Amino acid sequence: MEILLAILVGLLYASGIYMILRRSLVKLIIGIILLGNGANLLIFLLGRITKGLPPIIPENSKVFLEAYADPVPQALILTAIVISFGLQSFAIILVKRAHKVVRTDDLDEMNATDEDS
Amino acid sequence: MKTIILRTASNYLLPVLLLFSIFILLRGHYLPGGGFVGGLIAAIAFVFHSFANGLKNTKSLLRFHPGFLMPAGLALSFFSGLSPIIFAGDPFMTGLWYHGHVPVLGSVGSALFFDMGVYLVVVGVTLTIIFTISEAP
Amino acid sequence: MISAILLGFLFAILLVFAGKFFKGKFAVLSSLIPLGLFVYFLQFIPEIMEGNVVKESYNWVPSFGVNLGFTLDGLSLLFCLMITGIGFLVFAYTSVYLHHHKYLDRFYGYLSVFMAAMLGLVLSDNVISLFTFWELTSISSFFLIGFNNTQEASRKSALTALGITGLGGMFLLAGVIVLGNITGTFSIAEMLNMSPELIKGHEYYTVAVILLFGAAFTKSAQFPFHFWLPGAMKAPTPVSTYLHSATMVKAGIYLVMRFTPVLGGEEIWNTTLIVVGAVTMLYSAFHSLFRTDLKGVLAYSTISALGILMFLIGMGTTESFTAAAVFIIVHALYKATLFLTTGIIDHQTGTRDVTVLSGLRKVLMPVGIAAIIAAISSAGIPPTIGFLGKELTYEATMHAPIIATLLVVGIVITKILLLWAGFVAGIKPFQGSLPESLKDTKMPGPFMWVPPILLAVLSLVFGIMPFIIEGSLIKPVVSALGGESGEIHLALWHGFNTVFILSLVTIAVGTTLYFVLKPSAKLETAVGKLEAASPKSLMEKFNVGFTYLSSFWTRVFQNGYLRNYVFIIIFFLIGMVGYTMIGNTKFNIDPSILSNVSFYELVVFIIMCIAILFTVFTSSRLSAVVAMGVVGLTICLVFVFYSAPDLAMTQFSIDTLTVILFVLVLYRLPRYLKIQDHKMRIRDGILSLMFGGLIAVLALEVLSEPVNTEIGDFYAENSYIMAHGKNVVNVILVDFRGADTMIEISVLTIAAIGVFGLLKLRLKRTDRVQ
Amino acid sequence: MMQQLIIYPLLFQLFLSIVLMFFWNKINAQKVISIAGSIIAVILSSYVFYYVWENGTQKVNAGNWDAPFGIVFVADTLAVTLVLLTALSGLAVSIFSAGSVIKDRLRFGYFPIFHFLLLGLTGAFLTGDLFNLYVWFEIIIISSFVLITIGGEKAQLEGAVKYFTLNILASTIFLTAIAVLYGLTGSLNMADLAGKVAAVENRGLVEVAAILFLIGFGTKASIFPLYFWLPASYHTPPAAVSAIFGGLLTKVGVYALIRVFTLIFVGDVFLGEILMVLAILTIFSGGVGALVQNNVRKVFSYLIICHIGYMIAGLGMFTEIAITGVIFYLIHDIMVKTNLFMVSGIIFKIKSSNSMRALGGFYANYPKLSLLIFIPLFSLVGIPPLSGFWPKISLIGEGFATENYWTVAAIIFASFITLVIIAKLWAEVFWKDAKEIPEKPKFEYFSDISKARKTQFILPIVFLSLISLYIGFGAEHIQLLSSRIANELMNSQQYIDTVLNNS
Repeated sequence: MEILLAILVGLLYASGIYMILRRSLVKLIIGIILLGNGANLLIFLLGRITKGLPPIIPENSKVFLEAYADPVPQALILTAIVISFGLQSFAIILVKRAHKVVRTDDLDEMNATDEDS
Repeated sequence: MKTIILRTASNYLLPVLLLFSIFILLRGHYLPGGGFVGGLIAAIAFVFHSFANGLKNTKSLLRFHPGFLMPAGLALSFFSGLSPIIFAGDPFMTGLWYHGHVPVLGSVGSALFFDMGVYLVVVGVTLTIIFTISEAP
Repeated sequence: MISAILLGFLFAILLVFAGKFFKGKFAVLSSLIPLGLFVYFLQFIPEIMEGNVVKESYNWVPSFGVNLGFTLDGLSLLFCLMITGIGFLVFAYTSVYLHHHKYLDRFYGYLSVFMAAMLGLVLSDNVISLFTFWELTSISSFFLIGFNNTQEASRKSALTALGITGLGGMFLLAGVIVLGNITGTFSIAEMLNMSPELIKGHEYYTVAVILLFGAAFTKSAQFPFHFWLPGAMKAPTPVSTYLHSATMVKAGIYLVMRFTPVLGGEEIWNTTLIVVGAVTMLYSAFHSLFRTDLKGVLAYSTISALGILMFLIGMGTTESFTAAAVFIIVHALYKATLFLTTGIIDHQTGTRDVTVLSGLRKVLMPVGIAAIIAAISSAGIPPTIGFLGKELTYEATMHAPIIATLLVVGIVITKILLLWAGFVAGIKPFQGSLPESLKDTKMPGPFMWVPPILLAVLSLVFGIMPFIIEGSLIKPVVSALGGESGEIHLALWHGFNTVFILSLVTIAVGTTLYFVLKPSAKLETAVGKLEAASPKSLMEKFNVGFTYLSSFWTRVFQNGYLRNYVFIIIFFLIGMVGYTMIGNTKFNIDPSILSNVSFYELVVFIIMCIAILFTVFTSSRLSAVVAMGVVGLTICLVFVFYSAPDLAMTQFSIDTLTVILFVLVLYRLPRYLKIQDHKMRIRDGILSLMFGGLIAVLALEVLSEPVNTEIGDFYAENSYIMAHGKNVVNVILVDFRGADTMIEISVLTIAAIGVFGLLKLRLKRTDRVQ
Repeated sequence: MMQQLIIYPLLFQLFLSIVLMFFWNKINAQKVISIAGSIIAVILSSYVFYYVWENGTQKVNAGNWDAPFGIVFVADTLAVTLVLLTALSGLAVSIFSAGSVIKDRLRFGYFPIFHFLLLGLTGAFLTGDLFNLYVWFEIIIISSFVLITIGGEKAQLEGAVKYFTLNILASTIFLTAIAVLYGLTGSLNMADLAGKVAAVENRGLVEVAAILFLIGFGTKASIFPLYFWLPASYHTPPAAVSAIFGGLLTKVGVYALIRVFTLIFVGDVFLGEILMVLAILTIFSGGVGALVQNNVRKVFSYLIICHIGYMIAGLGMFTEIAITGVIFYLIHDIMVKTNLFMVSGIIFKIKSSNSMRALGGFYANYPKLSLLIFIPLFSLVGIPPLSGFWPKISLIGEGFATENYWTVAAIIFASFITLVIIAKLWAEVFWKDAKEIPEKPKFEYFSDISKARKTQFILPIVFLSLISLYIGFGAEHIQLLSSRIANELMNSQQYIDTVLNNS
């Protein structure tokens, strides 16, 4: 399964970048979201995956009795997911405003700030 | 979307989901759940309510701007993180625990208040974003 | 000494606040400062004559080995006296020249900063503090040249001058640092005490010499860096007098002299100086022939004189050092005089065009006397000190270490041309008949005409009585340069010898030339045609070319297309990571560490792949968003399979919210752009796949490394016992790594505020302009 | 109690932000709280600085969990110096914001976000945990997104889209790097990682991780070829925002580079060479970019890039003296760049333009202000003895000593081109005759505002100029500080011991 997950991660990264490289504002956001998912999954994968053993101490016990999945990557991903949520919602609104103010969906037309004034 | 059935359903759904979200929040220390998920569920509950009943109704139900929940939640989390410095001279974020067992919750400590802060912030943030978008032209 | 240096700076600061006082009729009082300093430095003469040096040192930045160390020896003293003496006259002169000028106070401010910096420069023992003062002279010169800053030509000249001298400053900085690296000290005195072989045999010796030359040649306007100096004549005449003939341009000469005992004597040192000096003196002496602006003539003859000085120092003999020392004084006296008289002419008549000016002796007699004496000194006619200077120069050149004959020819030609230049500037305007237009010319106030007379008189006095300067100034300078001061004997009459014959030839040919060749506008335009190949225009072309390159480079990278930026960054990443991985890692994925694939997993995998591809390739926004939601949900399933219930819950709710958000916004967004550019798509596709592939391979590589779960285990063990929780992930979030969460909710808050502002804020007023 | 002192600046900023949010609609109260709070922050940070200077590196285990298990905050001399500089810039910009940012913007949470940004910076400097650093970076970028878009003008939004995308990309790469490093070592604590990374056998993977960090942080530090977001966006928001960005945002990237390359990936020759090449190209790109710009703020933006090159070059050389130079330059640059963007703001306020072609006549009309502005401008050039000069001695000297002649050439080129650019700017803006610019009806000119607000414009510039002068003339102190920091960085064992020692 690791190989499949690695391929998925690669696919997410690739599709994310591919979408960012398109000129459309909406695709840009989708690309960023895909990329973020890829990064989360990568942490998950590299933290080593364990099937069916959630890191929750069983009832009536103070310590783990059997093996458990490494909780650290999970905590990191949780933080990362929530942060990306904040960033993504901001991004969506930013795109909406930018579209409205600049009146274009084409990123190639948003280059006034790089021109000398 | 605004059918009567949905509206009625959401009227019941809201308190149920809210209760559920609080349940998720409180049990987070023992089972999957916690402030984040709890907050998100509560927010989704309000969002559904607003879809069904209109934004205005949901807002009047809330009575205050959801944005207010953000500083409130932050303050709660911040002070529960700060409490060990103030009360025990321990470092920031050190857990302070009430010794003894409280029914339903298990142990009570500063971490719980911290998680409540998280819950409030998440609700505040999500609702602020969604409400603002819904209102925007 | 430090207070002497600081005085100028303090005065400048005072002027910022009390400028009004010194703008009005009390302006001349400012000249008391240089006068006081002049007297102060005069009193050191007896001590220096005895061969002593005066030292002073203050700590400044000891960790860099930088202190404010000052040494007054013969060389410094000569320069100090010039700086303060001519400074005094220039300050006084200015009070009339810029009488009631709106910004006279600023002018005095810059001048005194300059004077202070120049004093600091020649007194510094520490090369870093020397560099400091060196840069300050460049900056104050920038402000002085650009004093008439509303004129574009002034600004341009100021920029050119700063550009060239600033470049030199960089060389000097690098040079002194290299010297510091070689010698392990920044103190010149300590460098002198080291064994010369250690420095001259060092591998960086040549580098240091080249860098120092770069500094000296730019500052002292040597070919091919000379062109900033004629441009600097845009400055008011007192500035030209003070900075651009008497003092600042000699800083380069000073530098070379100062380092002669440390670095001199090697072939590269001597030959370079001789060659550059010789080229400069001839080139610019010729150029002075083709000017009609008096200041232009003077500027080019100044450059020529600076060339002579370089050339003399380069020969490296006691004779040449003596000649150089004398010539510094000669030049300072006559050139300052000529500049001052030119300034008077300009000020009183409103023109400096030598083809227009004539007969001014009738209206400006005292000025004429000064100018004529200066011209005679410049021509090297006895009994002025100029004659002495020329004789010594010829004498030294005849004994030059290399190609002596050729050099003699060169120096004689230069002197002939300089004679012409001196006459044109000093005699021509006063000769002949006074044109009608200049009839009304009046004498300026005494503060203006007395200074040139004083200087001219000194030219005579020193010429007739050279013993005044022999022991007090010349000998100490020569010994500071490492020459044998005992051999020196200055006298006007050296006997009838080759040198004397050369002198006669010079004077005869020069005077003839003066009567034959009149400066004219025709000549000026004639030489203008050659201008295209001059260093100045070459530099300008380079400048244009560089600016072109700059905008090209900037446009290529900063081209405004976000996708290009992303492309470059990812391309760079792939290149760097790919290079490292190909070079270093080996493929050794151990299949036994991998878990099996169950049917469900395979299904999830396939769904996810399809969803991703659908997201990418669909042409409908809505289906893209929905497909993206599906991607999120399948990730959620992965989390469920692999023991992460909390993650699954969070991912699920966030995914839902994101889709809701998207849908809320989406119908206000436009349809997808239909941009079909196949080449671009293929290019981007290849790049993306390479990137994805790289990450996938990297992931597998990492997975085949041994695993360390120390931290997770600690959390698991202590989760309940210490932190009273059983859901370890949650305990990590609220306790073990609670700080992360604290910040994370802040991030959310900020994002919400941002969204709120973006959607609600409409500016009524603006502090930007669209 | 005493030992926890070091995170007080951090907690205090968070406290300030929360308090400011409660005063959402009361702008005047926000101004007062922000300025007063910034003053307190300066005092706190100074005290922390003093404490660490006297007692050496300090740490706090957040949650009282021993390192490497919990998140640890470490205050070594570098961290507290940067915290202090952040507080100083923060104070200046806070005052400047009160005067210069218009009410409409202030009403939408400018001040809380501003303090969140300062919080992020302070946290990033203090944290000893890699993932925690990521989170601090996120708070920095999200607050900078909000600040850069606040007001939502066209140029702002256009710039923000690029700024946003490239910064998110950098964060993702940073996260990827963390994933790789965690996968290799199972640790996130930087001190702990130092040892664990050294023990990893597959050096190739370590190198890859290092390069990922280089690209992630390099984008934030705006080095070549990752800097594009900076010139595209820094001139678009209000000057106060640019000031805090220009002073600190890229520097936090530099800080992160310094930290990981002196602590975790130590002494890698290949990386050193890459850094050196990138530094040269960064210097060149920034220099030539600044040369051809006409907008004052864009000139400063490109100069930021150019001067980042110095620091990267010094880091590439990786000797104690070179690092000393880097730190000295860092200190100088934070103060000067913050100041210069405020200067651009005051120029804009006076003339409603930042175009050099349109500007002019400042020296004639505002002589004293011009002389004041002269200080940061020429400090930037590094005219000795102003502050930018000193670190060059270390950098050029080490360049020769380590035989990196191209780097030396690049540093000299940068100094020269900065001189030319600033002189040109001076000639255009200050010397040239004032031009008539049509009055903008919706614009509030400097001449129209009250004296108190004028003070709010000028006071911070004076304040930072004085600090710059101090850095220049009191170079000995800064040099002592920098060399102590460099020494600590080069002998990271002491840092590691402090963090991992849980007595």
